[in-house]
Amino acid sequence: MLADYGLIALFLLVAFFFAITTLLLPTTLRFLRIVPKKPNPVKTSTYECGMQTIGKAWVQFNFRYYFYALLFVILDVLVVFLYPWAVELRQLGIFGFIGVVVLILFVVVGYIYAWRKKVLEWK
Amino acid sequence: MTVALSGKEIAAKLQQRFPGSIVESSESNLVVKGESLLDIASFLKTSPDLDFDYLTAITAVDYYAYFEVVYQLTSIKHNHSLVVKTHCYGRDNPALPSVVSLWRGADFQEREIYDLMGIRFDGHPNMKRIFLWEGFKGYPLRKDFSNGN
Amino acid sequence: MAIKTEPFVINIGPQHPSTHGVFRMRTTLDGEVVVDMEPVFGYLHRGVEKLAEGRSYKQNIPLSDRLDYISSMTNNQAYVMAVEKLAEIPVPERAEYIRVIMAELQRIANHLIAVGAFLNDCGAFMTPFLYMFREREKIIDLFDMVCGQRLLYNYMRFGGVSQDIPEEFLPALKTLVNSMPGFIDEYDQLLAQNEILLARSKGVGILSKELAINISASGPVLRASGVKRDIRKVDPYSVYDRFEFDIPTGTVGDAYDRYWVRIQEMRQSVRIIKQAMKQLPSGEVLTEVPLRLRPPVGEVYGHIEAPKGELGFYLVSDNSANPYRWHVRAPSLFNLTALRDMVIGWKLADAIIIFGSIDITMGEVDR
Amino acid sequence: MEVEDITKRYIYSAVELDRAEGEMIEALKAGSQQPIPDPDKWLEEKLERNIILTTVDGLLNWARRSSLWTVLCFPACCAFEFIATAASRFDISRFGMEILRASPRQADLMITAGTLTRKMAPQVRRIYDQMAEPKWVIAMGACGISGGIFTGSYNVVPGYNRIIPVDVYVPGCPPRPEALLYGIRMLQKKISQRSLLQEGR
Repeated sequence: MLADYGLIALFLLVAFFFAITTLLLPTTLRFLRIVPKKPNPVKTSTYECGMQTIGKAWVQFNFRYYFYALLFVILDVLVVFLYPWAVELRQLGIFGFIGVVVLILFVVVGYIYAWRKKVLEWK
Repeated sequence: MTVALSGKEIAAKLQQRFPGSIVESSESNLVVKGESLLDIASFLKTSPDLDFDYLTAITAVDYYAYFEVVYQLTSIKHNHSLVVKTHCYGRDNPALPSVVSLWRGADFQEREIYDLMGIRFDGHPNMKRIFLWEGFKGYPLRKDFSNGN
Repeated sequence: MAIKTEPFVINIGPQHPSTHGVFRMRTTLDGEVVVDMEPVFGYLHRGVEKLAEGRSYKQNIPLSDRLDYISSMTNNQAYVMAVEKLAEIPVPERAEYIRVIMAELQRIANHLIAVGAFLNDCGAFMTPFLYMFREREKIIDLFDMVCGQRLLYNYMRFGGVSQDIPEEFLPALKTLVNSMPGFIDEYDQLLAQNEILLARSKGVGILSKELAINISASGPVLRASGVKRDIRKVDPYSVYDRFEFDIPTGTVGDAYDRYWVRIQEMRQSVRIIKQAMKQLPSGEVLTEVPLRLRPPVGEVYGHIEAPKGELGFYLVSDNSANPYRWHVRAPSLFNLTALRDMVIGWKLADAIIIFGSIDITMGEVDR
Repeated sequence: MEVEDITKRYIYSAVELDRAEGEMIEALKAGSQQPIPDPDKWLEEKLERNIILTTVDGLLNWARRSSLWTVLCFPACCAFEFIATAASRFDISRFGMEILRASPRQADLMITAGTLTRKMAPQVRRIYDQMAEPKWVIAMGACGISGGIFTGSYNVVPGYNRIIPVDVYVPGCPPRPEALLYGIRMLQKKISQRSLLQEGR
């Protein structure tokens, strides 16, 4: 039984080291002077089809972009809970099924409310 | 076959409506005074039997003594065409009335003539250089333009 | 209550994958919707008209090639016919027919790139473009066989064409002409009823009939708005009055109509080439013209139906070896006049499609 | 119909922007009278390299030369000869150059396909500066080398090497796809002689 947790630990270890190496690789290569590093002010400025940017981009956007992101996060979190449930469908039986239906019900009520408020139309 | 209307015929028609505005008229084209260009053009565009609703091209030619601006007009319905010219004197600040209000196709053409030849068009909504950059000295297509390259 | 939003300015600038060259749009966006757009030209302004005044008439033929560098055969034809009209140079029959065949082949090649680039902007990244480039390579092989160059042909001279077509040209042309309708049907099946293309281009960027005439648009852009005007029919030049072909015109004038008109025009061009091949007379292809041609004093405006629209040359000659004035009536510059009206109110992605459906070449816009 | 004055409409002042760009163009025009020397002098330096470095050099050079991604710098006619080279017949992806990157950030080769005009020069210089090191430039076509058929014009920069250092010149107007592929092969030969020791990196 305990061995199973060992596998998870191994998996975590591999994930952690993979993340660290990918993050540190550019800096080490630059330190070893394999990859050239020549910063200059024009290089670090934003690229906009070869022109200098006009005005500022930190402007007040329409709310609907933010709302879509919000809606996505809610539904995505829901999906995260469905995965473990879907894997163990047999063992959980009818009790697990009812639990998931209730979970989905909460989210769908909010979704229908947003739908009826016509917030999803892309004005 | 696009019939090229003779300048004389149109000049006769225009003479009594716009007295004194026709400078000369020959078989192939019609030269009008700069001041009366706009109302002659609107007459040519609106009168039903002429109905020049399609401005094919505007060109400016530098003849040292004067600038000649050539308007090629076409009528899609009657399928006939006419060449109307104006002479524009003065080399430092030549100006002509703009025909953008009649044909929007003249918008970029007039800006190009201003950019390369230096003729200003009064009444043009966006009279600035189209190809060259602000601060370019001189007008390249003039005959006396020294090549600054 | 409407939430206050601020517009911001973005450069769809000179170096952009979908501006078909170096054209720049200073667009003011409110979120994703285009609020305003200012076109900026001049990034490829090479001063061709000034250079042409310093060179002899024959030296200007290569200059005319580089105006609309996707369809340089029709540039040659327009310039050469204008000078022939000015200097009254007769052109033998066989040369006229060869010019018609070359011009129609060039029209197919140009529409292939126009439709391919338009679909590239619609999001079908590179697939239709590479399909259509396969056909364009076949047409380029034919041009290569005739005049040795792949892109800028410099093939036509005053009074005819520079050299006669080799023997293996006609069989190769026959195979291309027989297989071309099959390829065009292949594109049509793939694209005409494709929901994505319909959804993205039906009703997008509508150019009304009156506005199209008012901005003196020409070519597929004008015909897509419902105006039946094609210089080959309205003012037949060369031997175009001996062929019968029809002019496809759209109804609404949206991006889909412009796409549809170009596909139909390719079919008509194949029809014309077939008729021209049948009626091709024999005989020499070039009348002798002095190298330093000095046309009589006077001016001329010769225009043809180039693939992008009415391409005209306004020449003024003062009986010297160099033209006094050499002006090009570029169809692409006129077709762009209403771009601002067609683009406002649409999203940024639709603005790219509207611009792509107009099909311009910057060499001809900026000269 | 009434024509409203366009200049008062934009949220930015178009006239100021044009004037600012104009000054940039004039400054670069003044500054670019002499051609920039080609970055080739390191080719002559004889570098003593030990065993470890040669293998690292060999690996790096092989990796860099067989996946050159080009940035779109497509002003004019040579662009369509370059697209023909990139299309399926003269397949450029045999050399690992499959992808044409629109942004200079992900590109390490700039093939300048077209005539360089004064108005476009600051933009090309800016795109070149924004490319990541190590970067190379192929000047494609007669216009890229010396202004080509348009040399005498008031608005044409006679050659890209006035603005950016050029590694390989491919003559032709437009050069045939085979000529461009030969130019790319020569650039790959040049890359394969690079070494970590040289000071230019």
